[in-house]
Amino acid sequence: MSKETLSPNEVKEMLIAISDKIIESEELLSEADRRLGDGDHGLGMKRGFTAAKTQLETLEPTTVGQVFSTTGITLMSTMGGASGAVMGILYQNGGTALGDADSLDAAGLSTFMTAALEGVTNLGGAKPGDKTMVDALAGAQEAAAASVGLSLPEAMKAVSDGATAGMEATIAMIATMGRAKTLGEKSIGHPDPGAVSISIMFQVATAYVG
Amino acid sequence: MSKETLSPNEVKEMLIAISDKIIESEELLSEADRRLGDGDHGLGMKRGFTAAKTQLETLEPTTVGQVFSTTGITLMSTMGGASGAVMGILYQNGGTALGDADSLDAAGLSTFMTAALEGVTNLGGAKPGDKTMVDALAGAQEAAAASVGLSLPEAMKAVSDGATAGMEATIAMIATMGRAKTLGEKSIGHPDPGAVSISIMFQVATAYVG
Amino acid sequence: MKKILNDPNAAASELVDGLVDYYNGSVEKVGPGAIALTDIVENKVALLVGGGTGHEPIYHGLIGPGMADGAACGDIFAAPPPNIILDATRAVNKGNGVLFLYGNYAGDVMNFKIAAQIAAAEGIKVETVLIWDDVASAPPSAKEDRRGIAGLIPIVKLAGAAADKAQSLEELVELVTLARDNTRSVGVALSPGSIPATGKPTFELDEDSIGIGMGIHGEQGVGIEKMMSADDLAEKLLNLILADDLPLESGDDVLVLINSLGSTTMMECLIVLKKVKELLVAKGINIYDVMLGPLVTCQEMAGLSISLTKVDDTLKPLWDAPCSSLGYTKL
Amino acid sequence: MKKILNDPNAAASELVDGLVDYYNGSVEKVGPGAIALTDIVENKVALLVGGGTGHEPIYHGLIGPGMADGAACGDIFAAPPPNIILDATRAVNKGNGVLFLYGNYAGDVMNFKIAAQIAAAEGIKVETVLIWDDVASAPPSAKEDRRGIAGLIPIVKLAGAAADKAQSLEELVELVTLARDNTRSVGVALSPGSIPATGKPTFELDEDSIGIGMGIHGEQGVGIEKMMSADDLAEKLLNLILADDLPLESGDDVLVLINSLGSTTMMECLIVLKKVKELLVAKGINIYDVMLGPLVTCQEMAGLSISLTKVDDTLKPLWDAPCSSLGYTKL
Ligand SMILES: Nc1ncnc2c1ncn2[C@@H]1O[C@H](COP(=O)(O)OP(=O)(O)O)[C@@H](O)[C@H]1O
Ligand SMILES: Nc1ncnc2c1ncn2[C@@H]1O[C@H](COP(=O)(O)OP(=O)(O)O)[C@@H](O)[C@H]1O
Ligand SMILES: [Mg+2]
Ligand SMILES: [Mg+2]
Ligand SMILES: [Mg+2]
Ligand SMILES: [Mg+2]
Repeated sequence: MSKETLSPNEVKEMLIAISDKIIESEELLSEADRRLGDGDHGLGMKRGFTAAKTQLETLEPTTVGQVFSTTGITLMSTMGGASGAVMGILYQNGGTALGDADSLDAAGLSTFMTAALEGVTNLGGAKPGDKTMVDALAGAQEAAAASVGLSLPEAMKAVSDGATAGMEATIAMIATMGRAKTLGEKSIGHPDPGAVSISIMFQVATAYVG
Repeated sequence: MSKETLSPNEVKEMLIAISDKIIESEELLSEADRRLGDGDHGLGMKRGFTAAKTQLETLEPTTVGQVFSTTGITLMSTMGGASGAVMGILYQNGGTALGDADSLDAAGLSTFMTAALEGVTNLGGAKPGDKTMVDALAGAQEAAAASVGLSLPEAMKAVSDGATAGMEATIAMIATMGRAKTLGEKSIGHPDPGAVSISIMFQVATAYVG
Repeated sequence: MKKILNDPNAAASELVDGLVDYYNGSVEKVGPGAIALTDIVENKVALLVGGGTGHEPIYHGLIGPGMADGAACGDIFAAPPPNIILDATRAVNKGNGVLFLYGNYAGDVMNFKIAAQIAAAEGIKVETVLIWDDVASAPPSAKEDRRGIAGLIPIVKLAGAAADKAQSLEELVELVTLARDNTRSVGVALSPGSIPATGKPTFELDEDSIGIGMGIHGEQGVGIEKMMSADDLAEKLLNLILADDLPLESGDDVLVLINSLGSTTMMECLIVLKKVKELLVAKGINIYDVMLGPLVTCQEMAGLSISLTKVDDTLKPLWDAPCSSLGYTKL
Repeated sequence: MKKILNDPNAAASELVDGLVDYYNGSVEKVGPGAIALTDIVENKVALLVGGGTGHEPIYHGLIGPGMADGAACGDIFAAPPPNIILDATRAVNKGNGVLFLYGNYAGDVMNFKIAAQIAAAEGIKVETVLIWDDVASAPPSAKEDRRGIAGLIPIVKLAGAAADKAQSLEELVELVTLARDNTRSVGVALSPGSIPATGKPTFELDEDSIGIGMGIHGEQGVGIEKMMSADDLAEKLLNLILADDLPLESGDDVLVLINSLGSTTMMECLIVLKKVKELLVAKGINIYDVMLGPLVTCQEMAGLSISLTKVDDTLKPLWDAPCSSLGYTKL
């Protein structure tokens, strides 16, 4: 049953679904990081989203922003590593930008994405093309901005496609940020593990609102 | 052509032949030590007999004792490990006991063996039955004592058989000396590496005088 | 691969507890992954180090008199999160500010940056010096893209001595920057370590290949080559350092560090040191002191690195000062 | 197996040269495998250690102020021959005699015995204390059949301090015997090291088996068991020590050493230390100090050992004395 807007409790449900999928994807994400980094991306994500899920389960949210921010703070303080800081800022900044809204629609999704991308860019300095999760985030953000007039399911689908396209574009890129940067040309041919995570998240969200 | 007595130069030739055979047997001896000890017996023996051969090649001996003692001193100072001390004492003590004799016969062989065994026993405290090269030496010494009236080729053959029988007897023994002693019952089934070395030496000597 | 562990996912937290036990009273836990000296004097300019665990004895084994005042420990191979860094920062701050000294990795930079912002908001003065000694990871023109490897050992030792004498955080930054700018390293990988939680090797390498410039997490190196002799390898690595932009001339004094990545033996490090000394002596460069052994490790990874720190009249007295820690002690 | 070597048969001699380079002036070569401190004071009762190479940093890395005065180094895993021991003995003898302190292995005992006889004939007073700390290698009733393993680290440290204060060789023998008699160890092997000259592993062990009581050269242990958790292993090993004949009761003080045999990581050692401390604390036994790391190694062998030294009012001041060497330094 498709959802036009999400209540705080539905956002919570959606994030728990995302957590489950990320936890399940540990091996796939670590394997992706073994190709380009130090092989622990899935471990960090699993650690963070296991903690986030626990937090979320007892949360009785009154705003949608609160659900995202709680997730961000938990990821930030339990993950560590590059993705801990990035994921943490992403959800925290996105959540904060939603103010005290008590539901999420396509416009809110765009607000979230713009703030999330800005936070990540300010923190890590990565631009699209650097072969990081910023490529997936930028793809998502562009799609969100273009989908403000659509229904939430349509918008989420567009954002998910944008994230996945951004992720897929990283395959052909040379890494210039993070651990993969010393690989130079050898980094070509594999997707950035953080971008894979972003793409997975929006796929789950799309299915949820779907 | 069989030899009734050995001149100092023939003893030298015989010890060079022994050196060559020991150097060649490195792997076999190390492998035997891998079963019961730390796997380096062949390395030590090769190191010692390579040095001994070099020493012997330029030696112009006037007594047979001198050839044995030179060998002993060289083994002692280049090998290290348990077998370095034992082999060193064996050749030194045996050589010294021959005094200024200028030839080696069956009686001399018995004198050599008795002094060699005594030196080794005094140094390391091992008795026959402890699963060390003393078993091979004791077998050799008994045969030598019983062969004083025989020709040198006959005596050497008897000594070699005694050494080999002593070595073979170590297969069934439980080690109580050296590195193998902590193996306890697990040491059964393999010959003592040092005893294998002794057996090889007398086989070469038998072939030389034979 | 057999490893002596309980729950592999709890390895980082258990090892930090064991580390505090090893310090046996001189260091205490001030948060889940945060540890600090128990007796930091009031008004001391504090030195905080940190990074992922699994590389012991760094960073958290480098706390003690004349060394760091505290450390923030992340999970295995993962930068510590900001809250751990903050716990450690608050504990070591004695009113005169805190220097963050750590390796230049994206994860560490971002997490320490967030922590620094919060600390500043709390009124704690914080400055940062990044360690980027690995000449293989970027050209001299892009130092800020280089990662930190074993050179952090002499840098932290010099920084510890500097923190004892510095009157201000600014003075400490200046001295530590000098130590950092005078240090160059390069490493070689022979075989991978493993990630405790997955048991998987950190990278793959043929039986007869070595990776020149491979990072301490198994990040691939600048070049895969055929295995070579210790002497050839020592010369190849040393030349990569000497070709860099740090001028090293006859009459100069250097600290030499031969660091094992884990399972490479002290025997191998000593054989490499012998050749490095021959080559330096031939150039008239004087060895002021030597460090050697598994100081910056990546589990049971095999390989080593060479680091040189050029010491001048400012750095020599800092090096000569006694210090004590689990990872490095000097009488 | 890749190793950083030149001629494998020259490894021992090259590593001794590298070791002297590492000492950087404080130690000199006084013969092919013999090294000694350059500045031993006249009339000092001297402490000489020695054994095979390949176990670095022991024994030859334990020379320095408050530690040993010299060392005799054999080939890889082979006791030094008498001439090397004699060269070192002559160099360290300052008129008041020399204590030979080494591990109880047939090869070492015989070579040192021959050297002692010749030294005595030269008029040098020599005494011997054998290290036999491995409780797994023989029952308490047959201590002279036990071999020396990692317990030599606290024993050599205590002996070094004792040699500085001893007025006579007899007094030194007495103090070192006390340190030796108060020390117990037991180890576990996970996987073998290799012999540099042959490249062959020192023993074989299944992927899921461990050897309790395995020696530092790969001599097989008292029992092959299935791999177990760090906590279970720590408890099993500690119980083997506590069941021995050294009384350890509530209120006693002990030094704890968790020794890595080579490639076992500091992480694993720390996790074991955590459990050992818990168990000792539960018994009211106090940890006076901790040593941890690859101190007595067997190339890249995996495994570790636990050693306890009970320290009383005689041994504590010896432990507290500062010392400096490549393998162990205390401020
Ligand atoms: N500066 C950056 N900005 C945004 N994302 C980054 C940055 N650096 C690294 N990342 C992301 O972090 C991911 C790696 O995460 P992870 O493996 O958990 O951390 P680490 O590199 O510390 O081991 C990369 O795939 C990339 O997407
Ligand atoms: N006490 C002893 N008396 C006589 N021979 C001994 C004694 N201890 C050991 N050996 C001999 O030494 C041999 C081992 O030699 P080697 O491997 O070279 O020395 P290490 O044991 O020092 O590695 C054993 O096989 C045994 O024959
Ligand atoms: Mg990673
Ligand atoms: Mg042997
Ligand atoms: Mg990581
Ligand atoms: Mg040996």
